[in-house]
Amino acid sequence: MDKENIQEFIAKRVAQELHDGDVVNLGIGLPTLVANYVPHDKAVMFQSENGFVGLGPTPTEEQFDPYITNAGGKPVTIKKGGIFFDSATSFGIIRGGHVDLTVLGALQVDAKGNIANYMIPGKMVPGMGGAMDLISGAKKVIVAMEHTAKGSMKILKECSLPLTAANEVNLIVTEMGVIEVTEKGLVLVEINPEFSVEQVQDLTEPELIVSEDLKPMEVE
Amino acid sequence: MDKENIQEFIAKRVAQELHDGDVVNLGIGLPTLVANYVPHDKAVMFQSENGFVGLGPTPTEEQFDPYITNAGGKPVTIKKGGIFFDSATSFGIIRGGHVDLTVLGALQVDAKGNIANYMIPGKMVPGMGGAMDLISGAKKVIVAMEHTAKGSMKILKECSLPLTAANEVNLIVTEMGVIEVTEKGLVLVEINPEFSVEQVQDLTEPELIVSEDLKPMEVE
Amino acid sequence: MNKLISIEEAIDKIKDGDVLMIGGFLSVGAPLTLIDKLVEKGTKNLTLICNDSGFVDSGVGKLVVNKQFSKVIASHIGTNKETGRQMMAGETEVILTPQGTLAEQVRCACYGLGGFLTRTGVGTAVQEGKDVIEVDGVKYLLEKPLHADFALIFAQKADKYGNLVYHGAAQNFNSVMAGAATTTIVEVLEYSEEALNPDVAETPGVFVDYIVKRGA
Amino acid sequence: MNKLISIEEAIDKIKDGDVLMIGGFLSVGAPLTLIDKLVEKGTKNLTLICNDSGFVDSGVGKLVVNKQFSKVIASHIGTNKETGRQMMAGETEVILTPQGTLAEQVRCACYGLGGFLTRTGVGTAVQEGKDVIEVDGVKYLLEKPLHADFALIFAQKADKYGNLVYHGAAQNFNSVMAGAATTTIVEVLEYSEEALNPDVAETPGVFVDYIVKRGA
Repeated sequence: MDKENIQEFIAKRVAQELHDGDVVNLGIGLPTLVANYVPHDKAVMFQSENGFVGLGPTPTEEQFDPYITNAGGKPVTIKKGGIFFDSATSFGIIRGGHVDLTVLGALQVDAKGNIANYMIPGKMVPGMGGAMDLISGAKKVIVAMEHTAKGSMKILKECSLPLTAANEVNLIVTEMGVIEVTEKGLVLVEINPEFSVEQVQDLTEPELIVSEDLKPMEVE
Repeated sequence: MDKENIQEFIAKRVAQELHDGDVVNLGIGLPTLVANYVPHDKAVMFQSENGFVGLGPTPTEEQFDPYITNAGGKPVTIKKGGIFFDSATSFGIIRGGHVDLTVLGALQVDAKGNIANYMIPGKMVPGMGGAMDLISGAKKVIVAMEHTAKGSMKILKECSLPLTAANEVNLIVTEMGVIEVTEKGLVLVEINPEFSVEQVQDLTEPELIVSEDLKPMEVE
Repeated sequence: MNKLISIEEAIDKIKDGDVLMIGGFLSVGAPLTLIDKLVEKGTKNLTLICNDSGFVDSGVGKLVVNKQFSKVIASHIGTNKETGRQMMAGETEVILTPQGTLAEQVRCACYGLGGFLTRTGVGTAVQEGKDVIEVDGVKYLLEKPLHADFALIFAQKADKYGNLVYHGAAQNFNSVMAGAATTTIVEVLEYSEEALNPDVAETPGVFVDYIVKRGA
Repeated sequence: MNKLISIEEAIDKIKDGDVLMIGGFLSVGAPLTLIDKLVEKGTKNLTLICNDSGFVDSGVGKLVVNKQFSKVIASHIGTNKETGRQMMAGETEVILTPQGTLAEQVRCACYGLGGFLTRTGVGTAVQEGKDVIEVDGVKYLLEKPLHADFALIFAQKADKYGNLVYHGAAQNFNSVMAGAATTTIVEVLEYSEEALNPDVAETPGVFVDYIVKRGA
């Protein structure tokens, strides 16, 4: 799979985690793609941390409104049933557990469910934006990312970069498999049939617990 | 003066404390009367703790709306420029110092600016409603009350009833005079010409400091 | 996701012993039909979180008279003599809370906050049993969130997504309680299949689980 | 009480060393005319409290490029490389704050609260130097209010009383900052001598000191 196919594959698999009625926040980058694969029988509302629920697709020229943008500042639309609100309410929704699911990328995740995705000291310090709030507040946190970064491992025994949040990640979805974060450690619950368990383990620092019920990772 | 005249006299004197542009909250009872004597050259907005700014007079039959009531549950109107909001915002306005002046009655006030006006243990326990917030939050707190209750003193060395707030009262206006609460104690700054300083002192437990600039208490 | 249910379905969800937030201010803006149905049903041993305890013949006061609460958390109970009687007689536990503190405690539950610091109540009986925290030389009480099983609220209008708008002083605690309990049920005067204007809607539908129509 | 003033009068109120809250999210809903005038005036040594530091050529980013801030408090500075450069070079102090914490800190200043407890940031660098308070077995950070001399905000429309309404995602931090500073100045697209509908107006005029018209 090339990079584009990998991202599509991951996004499609994450989309299977959506339930009817869910309120979902998608981080920038790969997670954004998840919106393209919402199952047709499921009504999902996307939350945008800059202040609304009901995030819709890019506007046509006619629909364009300079004051309707996503958290990346890009023009979007608002769906029927959506609502605008201020930043305090937006993070009340996020922190109060009213977001069912957040999907984010990561620089590193570890066996304890820690996640680092907001800075590389001395190199890149963009700030955490709403990521810390989302990870601490959402009912379920999914990390969606490529399994490695140019060959180096991203799923570690312990994150070395500054944490965005401690012990909050629930699920890790990569092109190699689906990993649940449990109190006992990382459990490989699905595997991409293109890879063997050994291959996944070789690119994952902590020891994986292989689920007794290990399934193939399938997307349509 | 009979009771009605006393109340009118006190309310008129309190109204002199209003400034153009002030946001004011009036407690129930005597303080409510202050609204009748707002100087014509001063634009004052009244805040109602049940959720609006712009409290207006009792509605005519045509104006009546069951959902526009004051904090006592009585039908009122909203003036032009008024706005409705929720209880959290209402108390944000109160606690955040956005109310310039609150006028309340009291069971007791003391030399330290303590006030008791929400319960008599074992007898009357209505609850504090918004009074604690108003007294702690408003920029200026005026106690407007009759100087005594059936002959017994209400301005005391130390309140004996449970406090509504500690050290928050700025000014006491009664039918006998106007008393400022200062760090040195209670300063009599105005006196009703019908009384002598001795008469006021006799009905006031803590020793009054008589202002060098003592003025007659006058209303139109 | 159909949020519109009948009053009966709504009230059947509430069990003996549940904690209820109920909107309204001296019965103005209270969910009157839900309250009447709850009186009829007779669910017992409830805890009430409300601005006040209404009047003996209106609003939550009817539930007080019907002895359905074992505990009442309110800022004011003076308009309903039965609440005071039950408190004095030791029949009902009553916790009196400053109105602004009550509003923020409810909001904290909705917003996932662990509490807040307020000057209100410092040096009074409200301080008893609470942590006093000094910030920049000023003393504050640490007040904690109030959680509940149900928020029963009232709004002027809901769309089918649960977005709400309010009218007049009927908003009071209603929009603060929306989303603050495990389950939020709103009673509305008007229900619309059409979505409300997203600039004008006040309470996000994500805070609202069920909608019932007044009198339905 | 005339709240409508000129952009020049507004900007002349701001002095070197003042602390400014500025609304907007990646320049969307920022008070652009006020910002441009402030760049022109060149007021120095300011502190910025804002969601982000905009872009080098738009919003508060222009003030960053013009080196008018000695301190920046924001949740995100990644869209303006100059902010990062100034931080790395030690020219500007930058405090990165989670977005939700920033919003609540601003609200606390407006609402007269001494702080709040949040789970956000527990176990991260954000925790450093802060009190960790445990409530019912959960750890929270105690976050304190952010105070400012001026809040420069943007709204769709103001009436002469200062009541405001917003449109779309331009609301963001604007309505939170209204009333949170000693002086609040709002830039609006539309100004009305007629009062707004009291059910529809979003920000109470009591939070707004001055109004300026965009481009005026």
